[in-house]
Amino acid sequence: MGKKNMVMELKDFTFTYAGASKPSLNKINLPVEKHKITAMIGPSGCGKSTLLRAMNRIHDLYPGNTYEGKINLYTKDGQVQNILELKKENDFIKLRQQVGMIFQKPTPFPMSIFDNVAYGLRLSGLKNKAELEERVEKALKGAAIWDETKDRLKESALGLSGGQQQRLCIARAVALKPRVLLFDEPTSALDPISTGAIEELIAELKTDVSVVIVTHNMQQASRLSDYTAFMYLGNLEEFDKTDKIFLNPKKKLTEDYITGRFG
Amino acid sequence: MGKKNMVMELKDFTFTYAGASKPSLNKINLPVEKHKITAMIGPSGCGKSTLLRAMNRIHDLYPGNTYEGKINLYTKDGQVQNILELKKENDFIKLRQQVGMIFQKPTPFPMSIFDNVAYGLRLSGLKNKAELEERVEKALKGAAIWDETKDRLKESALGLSGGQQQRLCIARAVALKPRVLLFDEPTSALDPISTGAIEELIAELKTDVSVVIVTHNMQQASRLSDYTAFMYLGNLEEFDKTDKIFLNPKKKLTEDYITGRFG
Amino acid sequence: MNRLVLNKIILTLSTLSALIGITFLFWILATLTYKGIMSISWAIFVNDLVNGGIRNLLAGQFVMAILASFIAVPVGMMAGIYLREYGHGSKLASIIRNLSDVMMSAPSIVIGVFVYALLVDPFGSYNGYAGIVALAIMMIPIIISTTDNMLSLVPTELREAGMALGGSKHKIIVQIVIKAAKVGILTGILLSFARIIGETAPLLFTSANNQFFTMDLSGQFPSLTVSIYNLATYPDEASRELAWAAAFILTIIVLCINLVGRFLIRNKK
Amino acid sequence: MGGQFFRHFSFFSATLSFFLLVGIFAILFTYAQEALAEFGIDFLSADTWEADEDDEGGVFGGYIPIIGTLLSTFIAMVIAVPLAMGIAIFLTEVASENLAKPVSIAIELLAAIPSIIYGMWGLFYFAPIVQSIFGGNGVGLLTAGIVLAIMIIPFMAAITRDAMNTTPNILKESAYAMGATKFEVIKDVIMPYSKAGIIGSIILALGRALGETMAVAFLIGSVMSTVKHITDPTTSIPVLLANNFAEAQDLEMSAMYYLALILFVVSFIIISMAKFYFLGRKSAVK
Amino acid sequence: LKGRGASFPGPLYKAWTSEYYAETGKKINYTPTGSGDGVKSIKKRMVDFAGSDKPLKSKKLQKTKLYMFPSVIGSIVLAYNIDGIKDGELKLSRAAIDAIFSGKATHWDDQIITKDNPGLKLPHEPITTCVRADKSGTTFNFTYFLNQINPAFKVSKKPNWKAAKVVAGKSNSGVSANIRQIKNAIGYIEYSFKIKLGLPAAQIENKEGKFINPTVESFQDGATYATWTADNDFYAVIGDPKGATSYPIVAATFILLPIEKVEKNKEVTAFMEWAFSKGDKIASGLGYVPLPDSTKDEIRKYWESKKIK
Ligand SMILES: Nc1ncnc2c1ncn2[C@@H]1O[C@H](COP(=O)(O)OP(=O)(O)OP(=O)(O)O)[C@@H](O)[C@H]1O
Ligand SMILES: Nc1ncnc2c1ncn2[C@@H]1O[C@H](COP(=O)(O)OP(=O)(O)OP(=O)(O)O)[C@@H](O)[C@H]1O
Ligand SMILES: [Mg+2]
Ligand SMILES: [Mg+2]
Repeated sequence: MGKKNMVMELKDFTFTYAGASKPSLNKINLPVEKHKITAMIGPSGCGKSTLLRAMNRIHDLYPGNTYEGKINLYTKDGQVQNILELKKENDFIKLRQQVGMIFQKPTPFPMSIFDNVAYGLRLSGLKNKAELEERVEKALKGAAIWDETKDRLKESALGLSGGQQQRLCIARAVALKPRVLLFDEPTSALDPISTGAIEELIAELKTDVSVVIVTHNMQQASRLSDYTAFMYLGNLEEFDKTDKIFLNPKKKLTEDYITGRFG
Repeated sequence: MGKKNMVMELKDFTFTYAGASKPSLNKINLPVEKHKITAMIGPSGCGKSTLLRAMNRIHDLYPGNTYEGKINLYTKDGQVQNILELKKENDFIKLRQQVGMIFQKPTPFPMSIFDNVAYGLRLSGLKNKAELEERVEKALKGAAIWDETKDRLKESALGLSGGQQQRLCIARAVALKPRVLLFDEPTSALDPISTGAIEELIAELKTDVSVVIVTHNMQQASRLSDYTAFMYLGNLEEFDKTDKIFLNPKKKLTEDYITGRFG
Repeated sequence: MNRLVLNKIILTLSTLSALIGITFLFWILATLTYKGIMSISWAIFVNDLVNGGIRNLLAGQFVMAILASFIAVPVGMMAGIYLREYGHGSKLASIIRNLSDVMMSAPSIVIGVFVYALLVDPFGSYNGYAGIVALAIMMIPIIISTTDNMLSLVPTELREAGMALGGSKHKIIVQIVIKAAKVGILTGILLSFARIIGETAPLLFTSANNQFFTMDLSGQFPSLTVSIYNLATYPDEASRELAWAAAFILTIIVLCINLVGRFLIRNKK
Repeated sequence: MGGQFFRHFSFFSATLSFFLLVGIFAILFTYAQEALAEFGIDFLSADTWEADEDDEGGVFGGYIPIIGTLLSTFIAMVIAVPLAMGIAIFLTEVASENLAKPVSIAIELLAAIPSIIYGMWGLFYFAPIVQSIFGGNGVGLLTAGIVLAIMIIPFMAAITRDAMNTTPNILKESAYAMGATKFEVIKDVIMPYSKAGIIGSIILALGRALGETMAVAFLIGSVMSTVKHITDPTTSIPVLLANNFAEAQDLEMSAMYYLALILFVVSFIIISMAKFYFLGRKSAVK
Repeated sequence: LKGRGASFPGPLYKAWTSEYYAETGKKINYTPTGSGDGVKSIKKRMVDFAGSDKPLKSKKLQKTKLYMFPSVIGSIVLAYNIDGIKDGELKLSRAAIDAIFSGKATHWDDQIITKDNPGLKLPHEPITTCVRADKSGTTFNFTYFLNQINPAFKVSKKPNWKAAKVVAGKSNSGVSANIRQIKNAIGYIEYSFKIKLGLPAAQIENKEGKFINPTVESFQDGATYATWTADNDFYAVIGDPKGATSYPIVAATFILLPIEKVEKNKEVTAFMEWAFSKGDKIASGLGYVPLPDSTKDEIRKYWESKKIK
């Protein structure tokens, strides 16, 4: 794993929620490789979401959390930026345009399908109508939802099914051409068919972006990902190629978890 | 499965929620064998909880549901009673004393630990203090929580940990000497250690009662149960010995689910 | 079985209390409707109080309530936004939230006294502005509280999703959060409007009353509720009938607004 | 930049309710100074309220309206609490959803009716009934108390119901699953679980009853005399203010502000108590 | 124009203002809230004019910079609600009135009342006295009369009543409403309210010991004993007039104007001029007694001398 291939890297990252007595994440070291899918597994409450949300600093919506260590973002021109050092709202906005996020429950905005996708683009300053339309179409196609929505772009996004909504949210994130996409259990609220569609989509996305995905579903992790990180009680217990983790884990804990001994 | 060994049996049981347009359960046929553990698995929303809640008619707290078919309860003296024919409050109370239930989240009542267990006994008419104490102690021992609580019986049950609370709830149910115990995902809100303790407990319980357990955890089902029922979209897709279901399922759907293809 | 009997008795008693509640509602509504319909005529809508009608009173009451909303809605909404979006979780926000809740239950007559001292006494005349301010003071805490509650129903994920797309805080609030909560907030506004349009105590010595039609807020301003209070204690039948008619109309207005609010909220769910 | 302005405006609006509260207290206190200096704490126990002939001075004591306020509220609470509990129980546990919904709406509509309507209805239709049963003049403490009760019952019932509804279904179900009857579930599970909320709602309704003006103004009789019998007419702080505030002058005016201050402080304490100790942070909009 | 104050002339002012509005299109808004409120409002200059049943002494007028003149005369009657006793049938002696309002007589069949009413069947029911909840000139005039009978009564706009059962109502209309509503009640109200509502009222013993029915004639007889001049701003309480045919509780009601508002005052006097010349009929119709012409002229002179006409 040479630095060249990396897009993000966590170094001794420790995170404590406002008012919490002890950190929810302890000295996490985790590389995120370019154009690869990194899965994070672990029992409920182990800190997967916390970690993911640190990576685009969504935590900063709520004041008082403390960060230690580093989270490096490697920019295209090879520069390194520690995103924990960002302070200004403007910088956060730029970071989040590079590192997108998709949540467990689909979160369509209360506006039309078109506007949902165009929203982020407009925020980033794009005003030209023709270009907007083109980018929206491309994003919807990229998220494999163009066919279902092309005739109803002006309708409210709330009328879509759960699976469609989730793909819309992915399209929305993809439209901004981010470099990293973070998924927090993107399929756990969906039916089997939608789940299949989304998994396929994520697999395709990796040609353009790097993906980090949190999942409870071991099979999903093993099917989808290139690397897997196993977390337990705020620690990163094991990180390796997915095959390794699933077929030949180093630690007993990892094995117990994977075989369903707990969790 | 001769009738002799059965404690309950569902026959062409169909259930429709009040106001729902179609049944949530379709013609379910399921035997519950004496002193065995029957597990119910299936994706979210398939009707596992609905089925379980029909078996002690907890559904009747909310009016307007419709039942079809039969749910037979075989009494000790070999009589058969279709519990769907019950009407009077008194009969419901008797049924629920025979068919106990434990829920996903622990539900200690807002009273002392002792009173929690004594509550059901008092309701059933037991007044004698010495006997009450004896029965409570026995139930707590049976639920493997006596050692942790014997010195604090007068304290509020809300002060116990989640796992302890869940065992308290089991003790509470066991104290009534029910013939069947229904568990609806009893460990999904618990940590690995508590989960282990509860699983052990359930395995022990089967010497006295018959158990039906709903679980999302396939490993749990395979570890614990004697029989497994796989449900999908309101139908009982497959029912058999647990080994059969997990090693050699008849249906593709069952196999897909067990191997984590969906759900 | 003893416990079953006790159970039956208690449940019957509770049903009985619900029955009593409903009985009173129907009793009050029935008297109101009966007396109201008996007394209502087209003439009272085209005449002012001076000629035995309520045209000016209705207009006055609405003008005051609407103008009070113009003050209270933006202020209340912005305060609610502060509590939920900016100050959420902070000590200050929780203090303000509690104070505003206390304000919501402050005796309305005391608010009348306060506004009298503030806006009537120094200017030497009862005036419509004072009435508006008194009503606005009653309304603000209600709007704060509904805005706060409705915003709290907007899933955090929606805010986070907006953020994750690179939106700035106030844009997310205006373009997404408020939009998602708009039905609820609108309902809150409607219900608080219904509440203040029926208020009497804060108007008694702020706007007082006027028997003529006027839109001049610097003087005494016509009020339907204050007039009901006066008319109902008049001994002559004509005045009392007018009071019943006015009360009937007021109740219809209030109940209609309430029902519309409920309908809106239901449709949303 | 728009963001900064937006933020500041919202902050300013939020602090407004704080300033209003402080402002009310400060103004009432300032205007009550004269009476405070003249009568001090004895104001609370003195039962004369008499202006000099030229209206410039006089002897004023708040005993009668204070006692009137307390007694009418007390009567209202004695009647309202059991009935409101009954209604709340009916709505949460007894009625089927199809019945509970319309009844709920009816109860909430009852709470929405302006208080002046209660007063008017009470005066013309209810007072004669009270008179024929309990004697007296129709108007008086008892009538005011009963109509006040009718007025706060829906309010109290609605919040109590909300409090009871916070009891997790699963908790109720597990009690039923042990063979408990409805009443036992209510008594042993719902009531203990939502105790704080229920007490809070009672106190909140108490605060409402204390400050209610119009429903009482029609019915209490508005005379400055101590009650010897429950049907006697008397007066309460809000009613005295409503009828006599506008025409009072100088010292009498100041005494009125004194009364308003007392009412404000008492209801402030009561409502805060309900909020902080019992209702937590949840607001009780109804 | 805005006015507030005495409720005693309320019905009349209401009729006058609507008629005046119909004829001239000029709006005058008078709110009958009570004399106390009127005096206070005008002192604070919250209104353009005030009505008061209680005259202010010249010294006080100067201090508060006000003009004052009477507008009409009215009288106070004791109206009652006793089953089977019709209008004018009940005779109340001065001692009986004293006894009722001081609480010495608590039941209608008290000897002090029955002795003047041998023909009536007075019930053994408690007397409810209906009084004013607000400060009022009507009360002032009535307590002035009571004070004449029994000096123990304090003259006040809002006394502490000592009677056994007291019910208060807001303004004359509130008291009338209470009398109507409450069985075995008695209360003091302005004559016009009695007329308008057809309430039964008592004959009252006058200074000369005669029982007098409240009628326009007996009021006018009483009013002739008023002594008012422009010099003392018409300060006069008619009170308990002499004369065998005089009704004993007669009172004038007054208008107060702020000295400095000359233009507004002119509008008020224009209205009053209209009332003096065209409003007598309305007044008598409502049961008021118009001012004698001599008094009206006196008032017009007063306006001219103050340059507010
Ligand atoms: N806002 C918060 N404030 C304080 N502690 C928090 C907060 N959110 C989460 N935690 C704590 O941080 C720890 C990690 O939580 P996190 O949500 O990251 O777990 P997770 O692995 O995503 O679990 P799940 O699989 O249930 O989503 C937990 O112990 C949780 O209680
Ligand atoms: N009260 C209700 N009224 C109407 N429909 C209901 C109700 N409760 C559940 N359902 C529906 O019945 C079906 C079965 O639900 P049930 O809760 O039994 O599923 P489950 O298998 O227990 O799922 P889970 O694993 O998520 O607990 C679902 O489609 C659900 O939407
Ligand atoms: Mg998570
Ligand atoms: Mg379930």
